[in-house]
Amino acid sequence: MKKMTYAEGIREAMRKKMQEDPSVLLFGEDVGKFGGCFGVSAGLWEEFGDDRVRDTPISEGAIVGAAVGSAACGLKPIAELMFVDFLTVGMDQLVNQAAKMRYMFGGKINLPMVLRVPSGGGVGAAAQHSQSLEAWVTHVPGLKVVYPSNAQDAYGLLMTAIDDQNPVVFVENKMLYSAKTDVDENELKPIPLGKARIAKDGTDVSIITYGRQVFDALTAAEALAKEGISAEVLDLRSLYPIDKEAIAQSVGKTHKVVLVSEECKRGAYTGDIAAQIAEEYFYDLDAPIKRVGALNTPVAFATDLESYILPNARDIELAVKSLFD
Amino acid sequence: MKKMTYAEGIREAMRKKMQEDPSVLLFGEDVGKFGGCFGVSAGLWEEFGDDRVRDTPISEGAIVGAAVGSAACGLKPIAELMFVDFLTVGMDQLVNQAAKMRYMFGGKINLPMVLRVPSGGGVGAAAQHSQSLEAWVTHVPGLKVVYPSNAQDAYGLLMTAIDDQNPVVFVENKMLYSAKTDVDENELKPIPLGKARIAKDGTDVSIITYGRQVFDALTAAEALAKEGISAEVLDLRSLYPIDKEAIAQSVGKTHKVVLVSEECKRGAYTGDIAAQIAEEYFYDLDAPIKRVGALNTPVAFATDLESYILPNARDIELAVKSLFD
Amino acid sequence: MKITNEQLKDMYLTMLKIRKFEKNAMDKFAEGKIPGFVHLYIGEEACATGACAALRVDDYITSTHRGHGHIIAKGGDLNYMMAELFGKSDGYCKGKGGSMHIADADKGILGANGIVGAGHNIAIGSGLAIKYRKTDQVCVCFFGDASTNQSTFHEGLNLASVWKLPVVFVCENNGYGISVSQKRHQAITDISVRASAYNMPGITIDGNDLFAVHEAVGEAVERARKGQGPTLIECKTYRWRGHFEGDMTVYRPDGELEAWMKKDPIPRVEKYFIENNVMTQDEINKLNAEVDKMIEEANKFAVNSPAPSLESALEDVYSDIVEEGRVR
Amino acid sequence: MKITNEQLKDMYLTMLKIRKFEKNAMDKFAEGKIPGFVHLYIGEEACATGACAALRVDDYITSTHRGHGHIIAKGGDLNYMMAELFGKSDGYCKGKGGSMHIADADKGILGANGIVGAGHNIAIGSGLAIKYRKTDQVCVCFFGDASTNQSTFHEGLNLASVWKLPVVFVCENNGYGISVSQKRHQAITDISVRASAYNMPGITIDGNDLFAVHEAVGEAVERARKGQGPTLIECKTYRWRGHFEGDMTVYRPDGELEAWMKKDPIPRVEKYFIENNVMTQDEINKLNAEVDKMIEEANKFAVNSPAPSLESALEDVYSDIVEEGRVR
Ligand SMILES: Cc1ncc(C[n+]2csc(CCOP(=O)(O)OP(=O)(O)O)c2C)c(N)n1
Ligand SMILES: Cc1ncc(C[n+]2csc(CCOP(=O)(O)OP(=O)(O)O)c2C)c(N)n1
Ligand SMILES: [Mg+2]
Ligand SMILES: [Mg+2]
Repeated sequence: MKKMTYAEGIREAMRKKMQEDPSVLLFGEDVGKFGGCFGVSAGLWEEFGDDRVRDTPISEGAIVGAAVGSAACGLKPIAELMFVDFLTVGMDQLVNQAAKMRYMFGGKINLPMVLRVPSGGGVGAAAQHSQSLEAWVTHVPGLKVVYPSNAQDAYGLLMTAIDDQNPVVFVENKMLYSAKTDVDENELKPIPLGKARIAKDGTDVSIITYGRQVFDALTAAEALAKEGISAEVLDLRSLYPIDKEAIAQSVGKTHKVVLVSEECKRGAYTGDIAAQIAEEYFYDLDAPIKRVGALNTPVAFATDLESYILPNARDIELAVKSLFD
Repeated sequence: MKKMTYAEGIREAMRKKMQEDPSVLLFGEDVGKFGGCFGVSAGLWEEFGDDRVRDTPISEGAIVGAAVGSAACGLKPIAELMFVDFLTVGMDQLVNQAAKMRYMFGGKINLPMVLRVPSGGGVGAAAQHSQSLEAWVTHVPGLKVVYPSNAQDAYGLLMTAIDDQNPVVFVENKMLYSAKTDVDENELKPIPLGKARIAKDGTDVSIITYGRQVFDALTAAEALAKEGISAEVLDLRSLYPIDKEAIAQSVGKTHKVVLVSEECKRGAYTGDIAAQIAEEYFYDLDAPIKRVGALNTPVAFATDLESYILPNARDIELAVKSLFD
Repeated sequence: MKITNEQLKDMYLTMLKIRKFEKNAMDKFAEGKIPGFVHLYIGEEACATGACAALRVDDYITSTHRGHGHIIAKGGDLNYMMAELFGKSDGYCKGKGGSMHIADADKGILGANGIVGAGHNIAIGSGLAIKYRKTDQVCVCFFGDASTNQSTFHEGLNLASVWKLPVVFVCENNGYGISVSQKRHQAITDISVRASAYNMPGITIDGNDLFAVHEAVGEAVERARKGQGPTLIECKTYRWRGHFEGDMTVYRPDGELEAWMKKDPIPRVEKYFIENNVMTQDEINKLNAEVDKMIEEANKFAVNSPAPSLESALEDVYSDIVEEGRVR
Repeated sequence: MKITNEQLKDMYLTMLKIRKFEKNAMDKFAEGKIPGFVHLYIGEEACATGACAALRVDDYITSTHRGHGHIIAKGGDLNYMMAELFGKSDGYCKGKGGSMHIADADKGILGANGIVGAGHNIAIGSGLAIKYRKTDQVCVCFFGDASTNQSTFHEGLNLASVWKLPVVFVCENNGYGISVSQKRHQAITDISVRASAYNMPGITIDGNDLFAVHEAVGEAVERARKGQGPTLIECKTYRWRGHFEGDMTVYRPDGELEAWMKKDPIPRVEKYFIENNVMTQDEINKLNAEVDKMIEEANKFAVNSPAPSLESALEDVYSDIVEEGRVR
């Protein structure tokens, strides 16, 4: 089977859509000749030129605003923020404009825009360049939120997101960019939003997660298997719409849940999922709903502190085991 | 007993602190002679003058930034955003600066600033002026978040917030501004952050809430009492730090929980509280954890639509009853 | 810019529609029939009218919280507008938007906006789309004086300029952001000086002079259509009413309003009509009566339109998802 | 501005400290001893040095992602700085901040900052505090050319101007925001023209000329101390290294770096010293050796400092709350 990096998955989806559809363009800081801060758009400027792959000034409000305005006028923009942390600067355009326009206008406008936001820690970039902020955007009605964990999904979900008539926040994990994963070339095609993927079948506990933590969950699942615990790993892929059915099925089967994300735990989106399970599938549960996340601190700079703060496979393993004590 | 409006509670706390402490000042859009968009600061400009009650340009980034910078240099600023919805414009200053500075700087700075943010719907102001965004800020390590429901608490909590050495987001509910509630004048004094208040004792179910929904919860509790259900109403007052002990005690007593807030339900802070309960006090529960919030839509303009979208006492009542079926 | 008499009459008609629409909104608000915030445009009619008269149907505009005038001038339907103010199902936004969120994509109206300064960045997106498609459309971005201190003004004008986007920035300087006078919100007098920060042309004109607005915007539109980039035009004007209905305007110096009322843009055009034999007083009166009727119609339309169904609250969040309701 | 020879020597010393600190950081980054992003200031030393030499200990500065130079010039301790780059417990931030977040409140250093443009708004807060307390301190806000398109530049300069705050805005125009050259990020050449948008004085100077920087900033500081408000000073300069260590600078035209290296601010001062008999070449060499030793010391200090304890990650989020850890 072919291997592809996560970054390639994203890049190839952009390339494919730009080849197919002249209304698709990409803009953001240093996405042109520089290829993007993480090299994700490398080569696209060479292929599509200045008009379709545009370097912007450092004006996140204008970047997101330009996506909103150009989508409202019929383009299908892909806007990149260099780090999700800079969402704070373009937040109004995303939350008060993009997310609400269709509703405020009585359904009479389409906003087919994608906002790509590299997220997460692990690169020693400290508090202002390491956040996971998906909880903010999933809380905003009108936004769709996608968070792929591997190249195949990154490709397929981005294909779909670009064509979606609603604003989609496409969260990318910067530690995954260089992660190579298997890709089924026959299946390199759009993946519908709102469909989770069972990354590993299991019967004793459901580890529900997404993004980088899918790999940690799989590592934990392997360790747990050795101790006779069969963990199912559910990769949500799309945070909103969320695959409630897949969650219900898994919980109905295992009766135990561990939710994992890289967000700081307080106020994480995993809390919302846990709350939904505690509200709707309470009687399926036979143990507390565990959550694993980052500590409730900013992400520190020093390597040891950073990895202490962020969640890892061992944390997941311990959380699962605590349910079997 | 004396009655006081919520707005008066806030105003009098500001007045008191400004009288006592020359390092306290207030700034924001139209907070001066105009008295603030909701009249909260009426009379303060007359008493304290231009230097201490300052109208700003419409630059939310600068408003929050000026609070950060002046707090870092020894003042105790109170900054007002006209609507919490405009937090989107000053989000970087709050999240990447105020919240993280102490941590990034290794603990070597104090940021005694308060950001006052009028929140919530109910005034026909539509999607961009009716949001409840406390979930965003509770998710940010480094911020404290307070949300009073009545004049006494508004006064006492704001007194404490102004002296706190950390940035405090002080959420105010605009429908409550004119609500008159009893005030014990001997108790008009600072209230520590992180202490919930039992608004009504009960034994059968814990309604955990804050802000305007405290009143809805009390209304619901009354209706429920008639049907023989004794509901306890817990007013959190402070969202972070949160009074885990009070929650644990109430849940340990009633074994049933309904969480209520005005936020749209998906991603609401109530989800985080529900998740905590499902993780830490699972074995105390004998029923699903119910949550009542706004619908997952922007807030619509038309009065009927708006009140359909926002939660009310009847919703709480029905949610409680569903636990006793 | 040559203006024909027909064009002039059209513009006059537009100003009347705005003035009378606003008066009606004022009354209906006072009667409690319009919920929420209403920001009236009375006194500023020449700005929107002169500017939009320089535009084609396929051109775009972005508007503000004080948007009725812009929307009417760009061809917005009075009935749908009034129904929206009333929160009715036949309103432009099916009652979901209200006064601050009226839009009409078919007419290039990219929306009124409740966020001060939001239009600047949306307009550059619109300009980008135009430039990308290589049409000769333009986008006019309307905004107030106080919004020029908002972050988006700076980002938007910078990007428009460096990308040479076909956007015309029309600042309606009415001297105040709510209660804060211009000299308390910025240290400049003519906002057009800010154009130099982006190396774009900037000009200050009398915003109550329909001819001046039309000419300045017309020229800027021509430049934009030719690919010569954006322009900043400052129109000095004044709002007669409070910031929103209910504002007691304690911040206004005595006599200021009265002085500006003397510069009412509408009689100025009427005077021109009569002096230049474009219209007689009788014709003017007749036109006024016609507009009164239109407004009466719009009012009726609004009153008779049914309230939106509750379930409609769950629609239009997404193109393809209807949200779940709740049991009440 | 009169400068004594002693002052000049001090400034020269500062430039040497910066240059050699950065070279060491460069090497240690290459050796994998420094994690994260490192943005070096080599080539721009005259800006921070000339500016900070016009300041008192009780004055404030705000800095950027490229902050080492500013911090050293404002009196930052080399040992604590280097230890912070290495992520050690004796670092300025106990290893929690790293290169982009060094601060020293006692010396008025309100922090390097990872958010482009964040300093502008923090600086106005600092200026507000000064004005409010009626002292004659000032705050110097350092920032890059590309940051002048960020929202905060506009909001900050507007507010500083309308409130007449004692803030000096020092733009280090090194011609690029990462890979994007100035002419592709804004349509102006001299950023100082933007001062007129706020009715504040603006000036463009050679940022590699220590004397020019010191004089311009000194004058602006004097104005600020007297309550005459803010100034915008643009220093044209160049960064020799890539945007961050690891950047291959594919975006640079051939010869550009070489041309700028000829304008190295350090030999310019050395030449002046020798020509004016301020220092001999021997003295210069000796001073260089001394600074080499300081850096060696700092390096040792950093290497020998213990790594922060894991529990320390839980402290300093709040003044009064220690967060809960987790069982591993
Ligand atoms: C981001 C933001 N901040 C503040 C407000 C509140 N607000 C609404 S209109 C207004 C004044 C706008 O003044 P100006 O731009 O001059 O327009 P005018 O009302 O005078 O037409 C303010 C402060 C808002 N809606 N959005
Ligand atoms: C809000 C924000 N946007 C983008 C970035 C990424 N970034 C870091 S430095 C930089 C370039 C800054 O250029 P300039 O202001 O000229 O400073 P220089 O690096 O040239 O010193 C960018 C885009 C950031 N850190 N913050
Ligand atoms: Mg105005
Ligand atoms: Mg630069």
